Amino acid sequence: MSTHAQSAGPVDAALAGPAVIAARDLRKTFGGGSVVAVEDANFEIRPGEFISLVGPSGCGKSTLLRMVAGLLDRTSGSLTVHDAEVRGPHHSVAMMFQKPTLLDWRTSLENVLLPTEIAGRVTDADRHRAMDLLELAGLRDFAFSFPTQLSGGMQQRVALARLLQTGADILLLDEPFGALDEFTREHLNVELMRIVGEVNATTLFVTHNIAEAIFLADRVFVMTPRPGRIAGIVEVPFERPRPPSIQQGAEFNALVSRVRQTFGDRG
Amino acid sequence: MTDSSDLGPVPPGGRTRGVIARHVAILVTLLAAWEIACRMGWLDPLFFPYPSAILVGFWRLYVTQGNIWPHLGLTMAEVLAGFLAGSALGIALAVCVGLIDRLRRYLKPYVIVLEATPRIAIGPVIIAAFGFGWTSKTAIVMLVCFFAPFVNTLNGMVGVEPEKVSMFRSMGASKLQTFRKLMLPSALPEISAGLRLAMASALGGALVAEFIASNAGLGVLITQYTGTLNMSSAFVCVLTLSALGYFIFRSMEELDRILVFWTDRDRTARVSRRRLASWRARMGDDA
Amino acid sequence: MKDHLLSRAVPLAKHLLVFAALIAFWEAAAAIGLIDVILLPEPHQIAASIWDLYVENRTIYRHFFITLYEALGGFLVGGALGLALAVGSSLNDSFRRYVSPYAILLNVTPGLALTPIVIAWFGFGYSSKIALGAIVCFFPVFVNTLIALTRSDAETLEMFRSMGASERQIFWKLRVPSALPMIFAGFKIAITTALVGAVVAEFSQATAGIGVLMQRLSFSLDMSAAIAALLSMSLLGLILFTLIELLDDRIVFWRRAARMDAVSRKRRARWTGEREKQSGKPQGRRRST
Amino acid sequence: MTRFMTATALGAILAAGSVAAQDLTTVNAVMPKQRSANYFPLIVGEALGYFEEEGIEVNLLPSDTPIPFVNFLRNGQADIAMLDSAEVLQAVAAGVDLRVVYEVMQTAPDGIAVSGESDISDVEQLRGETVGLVSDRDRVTMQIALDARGLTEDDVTTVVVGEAGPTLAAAFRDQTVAAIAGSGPDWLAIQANGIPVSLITPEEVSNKPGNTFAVAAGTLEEKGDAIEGYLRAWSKGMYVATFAPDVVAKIAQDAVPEEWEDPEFGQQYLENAIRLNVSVTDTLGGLNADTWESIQPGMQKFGLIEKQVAPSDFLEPGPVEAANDFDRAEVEQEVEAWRDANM
Repeated sequence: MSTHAQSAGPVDAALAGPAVIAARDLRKTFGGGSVVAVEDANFEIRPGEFISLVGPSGCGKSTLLRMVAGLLDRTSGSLTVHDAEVRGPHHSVAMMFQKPTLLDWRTSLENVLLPTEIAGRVTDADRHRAMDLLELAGLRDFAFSFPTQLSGGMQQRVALARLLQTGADILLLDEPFGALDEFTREHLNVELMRIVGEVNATTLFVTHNIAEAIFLADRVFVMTPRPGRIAGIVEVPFERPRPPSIQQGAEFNALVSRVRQTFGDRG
Repeated sequence: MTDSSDLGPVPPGGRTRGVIARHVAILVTLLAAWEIACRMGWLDPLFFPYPSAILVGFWRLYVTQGNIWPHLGLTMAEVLAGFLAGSALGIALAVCVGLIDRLRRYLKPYVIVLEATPRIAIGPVIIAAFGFGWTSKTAIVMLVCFFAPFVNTLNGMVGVEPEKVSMFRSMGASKLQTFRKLMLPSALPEISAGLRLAMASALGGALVAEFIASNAGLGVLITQYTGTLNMSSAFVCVLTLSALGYFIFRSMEELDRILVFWTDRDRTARVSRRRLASWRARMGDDA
Repeated sequence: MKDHLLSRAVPLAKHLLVFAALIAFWEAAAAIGLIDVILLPEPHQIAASIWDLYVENRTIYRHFFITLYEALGGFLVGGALGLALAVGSSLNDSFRRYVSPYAILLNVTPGLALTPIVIAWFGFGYSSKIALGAIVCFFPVFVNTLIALTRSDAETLEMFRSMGASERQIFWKLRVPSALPMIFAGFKIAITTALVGAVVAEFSQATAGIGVLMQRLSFSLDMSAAIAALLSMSLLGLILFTLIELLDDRIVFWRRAARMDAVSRKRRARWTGEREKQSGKPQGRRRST
Repeated sequence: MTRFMTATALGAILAAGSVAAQDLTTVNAVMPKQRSANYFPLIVGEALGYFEEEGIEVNLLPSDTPIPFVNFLRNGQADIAMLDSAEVLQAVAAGVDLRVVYEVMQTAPDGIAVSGESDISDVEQLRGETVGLVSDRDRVTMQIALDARGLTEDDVTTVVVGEAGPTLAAAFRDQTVAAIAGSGPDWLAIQANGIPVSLITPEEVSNKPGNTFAVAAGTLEEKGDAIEGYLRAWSKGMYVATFAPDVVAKIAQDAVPEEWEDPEFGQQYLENAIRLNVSVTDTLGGLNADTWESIQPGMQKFGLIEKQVAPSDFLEPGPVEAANDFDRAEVEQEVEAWRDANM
């Protein structure tokens, strides 16, 4: 098992490279322009960076994420991934949803192997890799269980393993643990941090929980609704991975207040 | 006929000896009551032959005369062929319609109208169009078997969770891959239910077709026997149909259990164990 | 508003266009001999026959309403029986165990084979058609109701028990409402089945009804009129189905957003109305004193 | 076991339609019912090889559809059809180029029947009663019968009772209707079952052609020989019954065992069928132009046909002649030989 490597580099190292994702004056409207979902989004995300998108419901977080995934077209502006304009789903980007979206008729392992199947033939190496990812997600004993036999948290971990199986270096997570209870959620957040650190992926994480956003991210994009725009960006100075206890510190609380304030400024 | 896959949770004490004995007792009582009612003249022998006469009729039609076999075989062949062709067509068309939004929109009104029409009334027209041969009978069964799989497949395909479709798109899956790996399996429980419905009505369809125009088949035998007022033999045919229907019904249930194993806890566990075993056989004791 | 109308008119126009194209194709196929016009008359002939049946001679109405009556009657009787037996079975385990095998047996026996017996019992009038309709539409209602009544959400059930609800209260306030959608699904299958039952009975023995009309017309070599009668059967099926769907919409309103809004508005209006009445009372008294 | 095997093989043959012998011309004959003692000339002709001798084989198309048989003649699915006189006249009046070539059941006309225990002995007594019709098509029979006694349809109540055996039988036995309008074959089985039936058919009704064989005019040109062969074989089968009913019984028993589960019933049923089938004219299946002429005014009066047509327009006597052109002594000898071999 090669997956228990030491954690990935600190924030500064990640920030050193060129932008993996870049948006210029990005704008998205629905209903023929009557609803502005995202307006004037400008940002650059560097390799290995973990970004949280935080904001209330309907502020355009998911829309932004879906545009990066290539699932939605933008109305105007520019959006590049690896210096190429996004024109549809891209193999270097993978997405995970609030629901586990597992296929009931496949075992955990077969679910994890789905992206490989879609990309082409499945080799034994792929199978071993999938098994390793399940191990990474702590589900080795459940590799041959079907989704209906798993708890909600376990299902999301399978979905997470599947996300990594895509081999994408950009991971988009749309409130992945939103439907889970607090304990499971915190546990999975720690796991997520460990895992994305190990594979050194660039991550965009959507949530409406401020503490969660700060706990996970290198930078927090604070979004406000109507029209959806990025109201401010809060840098998180802690090294990853971080212990959950960090959330009790005064510095952490100060960050929470700053994020709150950013909302307040706009509202 | 309807899908009666199960009649709610099984009452406790499923199949103990006592329950079976009581079932038999009830059946025997019913038969005895029938026999007595016949002998006392409460039931009209023109319509209700003695149960004992029916029993003798079974022996006659199946053993001493053996004349029911070719008819039974023919009816079963019509049912099977019509069912296979009709449901295959229904599923195939539903797949086309399900994949092409525009087709679905414009086809919908016609499907609704056809669905509302008693299919049996179309039977004579089909005989006229396809002639008197085996094809026309099969065509009628096909027609009867077409709708349930069609409607259910379509519903199942359209009802796939949008998140899952997005997930497939985000993985860069082609339309064909999305269909094969997501839509079709997602629709399987509903397709299976549709197939059960179709199979149930296939028997009725074959019977009608044979009533209308045929030289052989259980429907013909029934007409012949009722026409000559030989009611005990006619009842043998009807009860044969019931048994056939029951058998078909049970086998479709079994098929459903195999096809959509993941809806049943025990079956899922079994399949899971089997997959583990085959992985071990293939990849070594890695798991 | 104009936009709204336009957005509805355009798809309708497209539908009509598709329909017209189909008809034109049919006419053309008949004209060049692809379709045997003896068996499948051209659309314009069918249209003429429809005009004749509905407007000129008005022969259809009597038969139409007779079949409607038979199908509805069959549905009501079969549906009521199915409901009653399902409720009985859901309340009593041994009843369910010992009765349901016979219900299944009845279901798997093609109802058509029972026609002579049914006619023998119920005679040559409408009642035998209603009876056959009832027999064939009994089962969908029975099965759906039974399954729906016996499957209740375990947590909600516990919630009711924790509130000290009696079995009767649980039945009326939980089991019945939560079973309604599925019961209606059964009704929808049953209503068209009842029509089939009535028509089949008419085919084998009847003096009037659409089934009879169809036979009579096709026997007098008038295939276009026979097809017009067949289309009337479709119309009848549609009417019956829509009827149940409307009821479904009314009663199981919480399944459709639009209906839910309407009911919610109505209840609010009633609530505010009652409040006004209550607050109006003392006012009135004051005035009177 | 062998019985099962042969039965299965028979089923297979039936299922495959008629692909058995390639060199035989297939004559597609559409008739109301399956093989039965009711059509004993057919099963006798088949058993004794009369059809084969003519180089033809019969593909019986039993049809209970509401689609008139004439349509099957027109679209070529059937070569020859068994029609009643009303169907013939309606089709001819509608402009179908139809030829009546043979009168199959001359003594099987439509009629009015009552229970053997009924007090009613004449149509006159039906005023104010309920009259059953076997099918809607028998309405005209009733109308003509009532007309003969100065009654109209308004003087009675009518109800269609349907063709299903037990229903009709019960109607007779229990006298739920005072009388029933139908045709001979309808009460064949009922009589054979020991339920007494008596006929009160007025002469105006009984004096008309029964079931006929009709073909499309074009078929006569294309397949004339086969049609003549078919009618000749049919005539021979019919002729056998006049001198060897026991042989016919044996053949019927083998061909349609379902009708002989109660041998007494089978015998009765066959005897009635023989009575209906065997021609009363000197020539077997002979056509009677006068009767065809005389029934039309009544039919027109009750709207069954819109206009009258000349019998010469559709009666084609040629084939009847050919059908009677066989050596009767030879048939007798063959039957004797068959009896020796099989009975």
